[in-house]
Amino acid sequence: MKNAAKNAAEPVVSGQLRLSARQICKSFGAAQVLFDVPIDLYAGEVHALLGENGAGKSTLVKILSGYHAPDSGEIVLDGSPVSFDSSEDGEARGIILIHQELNLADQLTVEENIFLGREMTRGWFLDKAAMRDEAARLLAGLQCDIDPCTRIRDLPVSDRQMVEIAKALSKQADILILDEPTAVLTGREVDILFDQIRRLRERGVAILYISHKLDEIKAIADRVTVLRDGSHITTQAVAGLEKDDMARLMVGRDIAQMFPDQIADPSAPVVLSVRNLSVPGQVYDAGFDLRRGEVLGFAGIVGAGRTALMEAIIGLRPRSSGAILRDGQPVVIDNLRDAGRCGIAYLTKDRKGSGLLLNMEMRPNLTLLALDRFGRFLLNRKAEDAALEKAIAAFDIRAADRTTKVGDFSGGNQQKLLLAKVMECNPDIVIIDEPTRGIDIGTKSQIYHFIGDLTAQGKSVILLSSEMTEMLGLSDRIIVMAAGRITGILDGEDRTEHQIMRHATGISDNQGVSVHG
Amino acid sequence: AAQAQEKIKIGVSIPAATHGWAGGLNWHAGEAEKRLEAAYPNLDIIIVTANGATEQANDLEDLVSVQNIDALVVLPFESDPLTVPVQQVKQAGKFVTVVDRGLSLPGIEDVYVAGNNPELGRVSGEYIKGRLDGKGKIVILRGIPTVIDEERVEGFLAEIEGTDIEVLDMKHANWNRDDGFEVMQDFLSRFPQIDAVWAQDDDIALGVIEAVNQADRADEMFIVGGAGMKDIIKRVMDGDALVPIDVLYPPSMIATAMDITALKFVSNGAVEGRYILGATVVTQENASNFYFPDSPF
Amino acid sequence: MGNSGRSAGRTAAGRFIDFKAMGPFMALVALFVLGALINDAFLSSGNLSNIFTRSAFIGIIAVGATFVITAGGIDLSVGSMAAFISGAMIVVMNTLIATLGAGVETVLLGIAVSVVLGVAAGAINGLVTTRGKIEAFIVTLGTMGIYRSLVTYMADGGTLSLDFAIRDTYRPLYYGDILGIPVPVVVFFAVAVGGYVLLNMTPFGRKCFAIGSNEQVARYSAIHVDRIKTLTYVIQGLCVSIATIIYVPRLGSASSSTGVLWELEAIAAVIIGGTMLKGGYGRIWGTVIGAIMLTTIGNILNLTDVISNYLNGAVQGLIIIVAVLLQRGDWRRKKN
Amino acid sequence: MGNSGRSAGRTAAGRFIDFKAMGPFMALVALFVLGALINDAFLSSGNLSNIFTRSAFIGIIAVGATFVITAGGIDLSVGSMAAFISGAMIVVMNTLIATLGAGVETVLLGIAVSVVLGVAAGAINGLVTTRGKIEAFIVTLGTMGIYRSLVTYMADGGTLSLDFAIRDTYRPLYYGDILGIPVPVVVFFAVAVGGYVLLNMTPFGRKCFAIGSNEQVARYSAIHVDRIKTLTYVIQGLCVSIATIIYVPRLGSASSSTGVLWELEAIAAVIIGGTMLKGGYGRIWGTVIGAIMLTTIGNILNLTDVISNYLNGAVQGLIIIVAVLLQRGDWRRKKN
Ligand SMILES: Nc1ncnc2c1ncn2[C@@H]1O[C@H](COP(=O)(O)OP(=O)(O)OP(=O)(O)O)[C@@H](O)[C@H]1O
Ligand SMILES: Nc1ncnc2c1ncn2[C@@H]1O[C@H](COP(=O)(O)OP(=O)(O)OP(=O)(O)O)[C@@H](O)[C@H]1O
Ligand SMILES: [Mg+2]
Ligand SMILES: [Mg+2]
Repeated sequence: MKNAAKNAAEPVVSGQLRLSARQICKSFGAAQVLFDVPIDLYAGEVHALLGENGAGKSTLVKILSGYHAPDSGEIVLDGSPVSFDSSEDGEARGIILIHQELNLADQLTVEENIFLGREMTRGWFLDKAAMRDEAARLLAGLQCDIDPCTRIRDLPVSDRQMVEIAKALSKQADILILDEPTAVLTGREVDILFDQIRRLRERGVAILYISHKLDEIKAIADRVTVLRDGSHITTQAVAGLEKDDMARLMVGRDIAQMFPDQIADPSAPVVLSVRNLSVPGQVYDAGFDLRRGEVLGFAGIVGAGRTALMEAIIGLRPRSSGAILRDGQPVVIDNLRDAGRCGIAYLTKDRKGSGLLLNMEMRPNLTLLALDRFGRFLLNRKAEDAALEKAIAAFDIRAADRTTKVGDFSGGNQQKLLLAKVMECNPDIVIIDEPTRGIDIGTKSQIYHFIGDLTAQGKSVILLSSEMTEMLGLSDRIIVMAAGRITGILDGEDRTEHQIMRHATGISDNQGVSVHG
Repeated sequence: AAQAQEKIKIGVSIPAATHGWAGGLNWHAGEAEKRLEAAYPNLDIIIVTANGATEQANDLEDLVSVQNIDALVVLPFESDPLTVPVQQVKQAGKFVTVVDRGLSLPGIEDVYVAGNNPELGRVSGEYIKGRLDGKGKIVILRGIPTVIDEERVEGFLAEIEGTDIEVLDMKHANWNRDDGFEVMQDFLSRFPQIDAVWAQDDDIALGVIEAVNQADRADEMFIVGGAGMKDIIKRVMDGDALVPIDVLYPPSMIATAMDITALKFVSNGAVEGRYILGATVVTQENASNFYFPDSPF
Repeated sequence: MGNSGRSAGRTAAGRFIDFKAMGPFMALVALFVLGALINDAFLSSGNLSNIFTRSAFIGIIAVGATFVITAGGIDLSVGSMAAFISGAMIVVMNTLIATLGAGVETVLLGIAVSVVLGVAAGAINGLVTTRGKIEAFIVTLGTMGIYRSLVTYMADGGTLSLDFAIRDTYRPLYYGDILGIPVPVVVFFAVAVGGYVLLNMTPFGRKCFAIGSNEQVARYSAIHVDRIKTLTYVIQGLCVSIATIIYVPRLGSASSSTGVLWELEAIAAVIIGGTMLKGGYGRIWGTVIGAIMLTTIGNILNLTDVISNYLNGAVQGLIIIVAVLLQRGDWRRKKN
Repeated sequence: MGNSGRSAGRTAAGRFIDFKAMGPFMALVALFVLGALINDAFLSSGNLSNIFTRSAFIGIIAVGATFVITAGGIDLSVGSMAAFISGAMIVVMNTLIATLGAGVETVLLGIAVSVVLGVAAGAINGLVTTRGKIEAFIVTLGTMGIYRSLVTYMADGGTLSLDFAIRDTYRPLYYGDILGIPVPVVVFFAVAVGGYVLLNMTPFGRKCFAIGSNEQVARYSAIHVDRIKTLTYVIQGLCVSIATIIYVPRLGSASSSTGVLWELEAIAAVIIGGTMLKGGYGRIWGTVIGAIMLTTIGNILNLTDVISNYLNGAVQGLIIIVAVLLQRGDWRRKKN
């Protein structure tokens, strides 16, 4: 530890000091978010920024790139103090930030978004062909197979994130800041991103990288800065740190056990059966059983149709065929209310687009799904407040102020609120799509144990996740999907990363056959 | 189709029924259409209505180009903007009858059937001057700010000039009952003494009556409207002290114009010329001559 | 934590005084001061009673519009709808006098017809918008033309007049008072309170906010978006019907010029009151104040003759902009 | 992947034919068929020329409105602005005749005044909206009253009339033709092409889309949101000015009733054309077709007198709703 602390001032690589911040303070209203935070960025280093949800990471990088002005403190770029009036100033000086929350205009196309505000022109006119080609080239560099003319709203979240990355890369950054870029990416895409990051590092770009995935930090970062409750805790070389050390620095205590260790009873009664369910173009002939008290994982690569299947089950997407049985009885679920009546709740993976009302405060968000429970005719404010109180405690939601708009919450706290919202209707069966997206490691473990508690109470959970450890650590059984079909059900010893990948990709050869057949 | 060609087509272009008087106009036009078409089987009358000068110019074009009319009866929404469009109809060789609002260039129309707006103002002023013995306090509720309104008000003011009649204030009530009611309410709050109200139009007058009744000041003043709406005529006929007279500005003038135009094609008498309708004062004595309970106006 | 203590304090205060609502309120006070300066008669009880009574029509309609707009819609048909419902009420009551006489029953039946028509007209607007997936602007622009034509047709281009026999029975609904307060004001207040409760204290209101703020999130929160949206138009229709019920006894007539431009006034009242045109945030009290402000501006212009009549519209426009500017300025100061 | 192949194919075709624009176009074709069935004369070249010439006013204004609405704004003042600019042009030209004579110079100066006023009026709308942070609805409702009052004031409540001496010089701008095509149609086409190029082929247009779609994203993408938004209002003002320039020679006058409700027609044309009222998606060709559709409906109503004139508004409303319904139905089929 002492050794590592000594490294703090020194870069691991021998680049120049590019950007350095001193004593940064920032408050929103009366709540102070950052207290005298320093940070140094050297050319050619990947510098990780770690901290719990709400620690102030996003706020800090927004200050560094000119989106926010610090209340006090100083930013020095290449030896001279700077103060940016806006993000444009920052970008003009080569500081590019990829925001934690996607910043794309939904109704515009990929190409339009990538070049937004700095369109290529020929004379007075847009050079659409050149932009399209350049966009295609950038996306190809990320091995991302999307048409530049697709509208953003038609893309899955992971592709949207790749578009954000392509957009940032096209800006020729000297200093690139990535705020949780991998939260919505899958393993393959993370590898591609890391290749790009390494290439940039070799070119001497300074990279500041925020993530809650400690593996990634081990894999890519040279140094790490840890924030806790808005204060700088330490800056160290990554080489000397284990994952457990980082976790401890972040949360200030040891994390005992990541996953709950329960095993579901394989002979428990089936509570939900799905038979021959199809969604045109997205899911073909899917069927499975969910048992009482079990966590049933759904794995697959992006676009495998897991979300489509789940949304079809709960009536959010039209299905062309399929039957649903609840406790053995056929039920009709045409919308979410029907699903709610059957005790099924769904947590969306798109928290910004379909999860939370960003312009409202916590209370209405929390109770929206279970609104009927708070009064048929008049809403019971007291009950709502009590529920909020409970949810804040149970899910450890940290917001400066209850009147803060949810859109101003830190990403992780939004996710926790979303989870609390779904649990508010007290379902017997919970379908959770990417539950820990953007959640810090301490809270993650809380959520895992929370899922464990649910199953211990005899509730059942369907888990959709692209995080392999999570999938393996929580699921009793794992169903693998590829190209809209169920390609494998893994049980007991078969639940391995290798098996999952084999079913998720190996079958893709059959995809052509099935499409033609 | 060949038979249709032999029919004489008369196009009638009038403002849409967006206020009381225009409503009466539409009703009389419709009645005249039925009557004339029944009387003369070779007449085909086509009525089109417009919500503004531009729309009316469009209508005139359509009457010529798609309906291929032989004659036009037009009550211009406004005089100036429709002068050139009507002139074009004339230049296309059609017989043109202009009603109520004269065009800005002389010599376009073959027949002019005119109401007389300055005269309406003058007659009203004359009556009020007489009733008040040349002195007193009055308020005026004006129409929509247009030439018609200007002409009426000018006629009125010219008539009372030199007397001791004080016009406390004039406000636009837009030939609308609700506006008449509200403007009058405010006049009543403002002025402790009002001897007479010139409402200029019967729609406005109806609103004024209610406001005056509400304020319980009916015995303090009288109201002079205009046009000849049946509700007001009825009150005059019944001897309502609040509404002693009405000044006629009959929307039926459109029927007169249509009759004259039809005559051009069905008789061999000459019909060209100017037909000026007076601004008749309706009193309790003669009111029954002007009361048409079946008219919507 | 001191933090949470402070925020609890703020929300506790917020329960008694809605700080955001202060903006429009201050603007209204400014207008009243202006009025008082211009003419002594402004503050006379008669004039104040006139102002509040008049604002009842637009105000009641605007309460309905607050629901529609909060849920992200718009209704341009309210003025025509008011004219149509007035006309239908008058025809029905005139007809009923022959069989039922000129008593309370006839008036009550007329009122019932009004309510049924209002709800039906609102439901049509709502259903065509949601089922047909057409922009509300287009649908209600269409029905605006339709309702207005219908009343013109019923009136044969002229005016439909309520039979004088029944006017005395019906009259108190506009001209009467309850404990000295004019009936329309009482009704307006009741509608506003009802609207406030419905919008702010019931699940339905919460759902309106949610839909206006993000339809997708609402859908993912088990809200029947189409049903709720349709209901907002039905509420709008009901409010128009209530406004009509107190409007008809005032002048006892309806024509094609009844209610012209009321839609603009109602929407303006809503927006002046601080509701967002894009939806997701609505304030009934703001709307009430907005409606009173609009009426007051008209009243002040009638109480003075320093300004050329031709410029009334300009003064009105200026005052609206300045009033909204003032109230926005006020907000910003509060934030810092 | 089969998936991306499919989408690539779709957009490749989309490059040649804008499928989405087909909806309004089909509705227009349906209207033309209806017109032809009702009256043979409908398809006469004279009538068609009338239709296109007339749609030029609203069409040109609506092209401007497409920019404003695409960028998430709204402008209710265009009708009044047109009246005001017409009035000012007439006053200026009448005055200039005394010094410059009734020649082309006077007309050109009048046109210059029109352009300056249009740009200025647009800039005022834009700046008050963006700087004052007031809802565009309120600002333009205010300026609507202001411009209309100003023209009433200039005309002293009556009509401003263009001196007959200059009418003949100015006349060809409305009544003339270029290669057999009426001048207004040529101007309309030029404005539409210009609008199309600006909206779809320049960085400015793209920024309008971005702002309408998500203002925050636009701001984060170094777009000067306020400046672009203001510019959309300036473009709107310029379009109003162009429309006025060809309007004045037609009727040669301006009064307080000039351009009443043009704002509704312009917005309706834009929305019928498929632009979204909430912003973020605009289509100039759709707007052009929307404007022609509205004019055609009016023309069709003049082709027959089987329907009571009182019901014109109802038929108009119904046709608008059905036309939009048809075009939406078309979309949905395409999707599946
Ligand atoms: N615009 C804002 N207004 C008010 N509070 C804000 C605003 N932006 C951030 N905050 C608050 O600042 C604190 C720090 O937020 P920040 O987004 O920096 O956290 P973070 O470290 O990025 O967390 P996460 O890992 O969850 O993304 C949070 O409590 C958040 O609610
Ligand atoms: N709103 C939409 N419109 C059109 N296509 C969609 C939409 N949502 C998803 N799709 C497509 O449907 C298919 C299945 O998507 P889905 O989101 O269900 O995949 P997934 O396996 O759940 O992905 P992930 O691993 O990201 O959760 C994909 O091809 C996707 O592009
Ligand atoms: Mg963050
Ligand atoms: Mg999914």
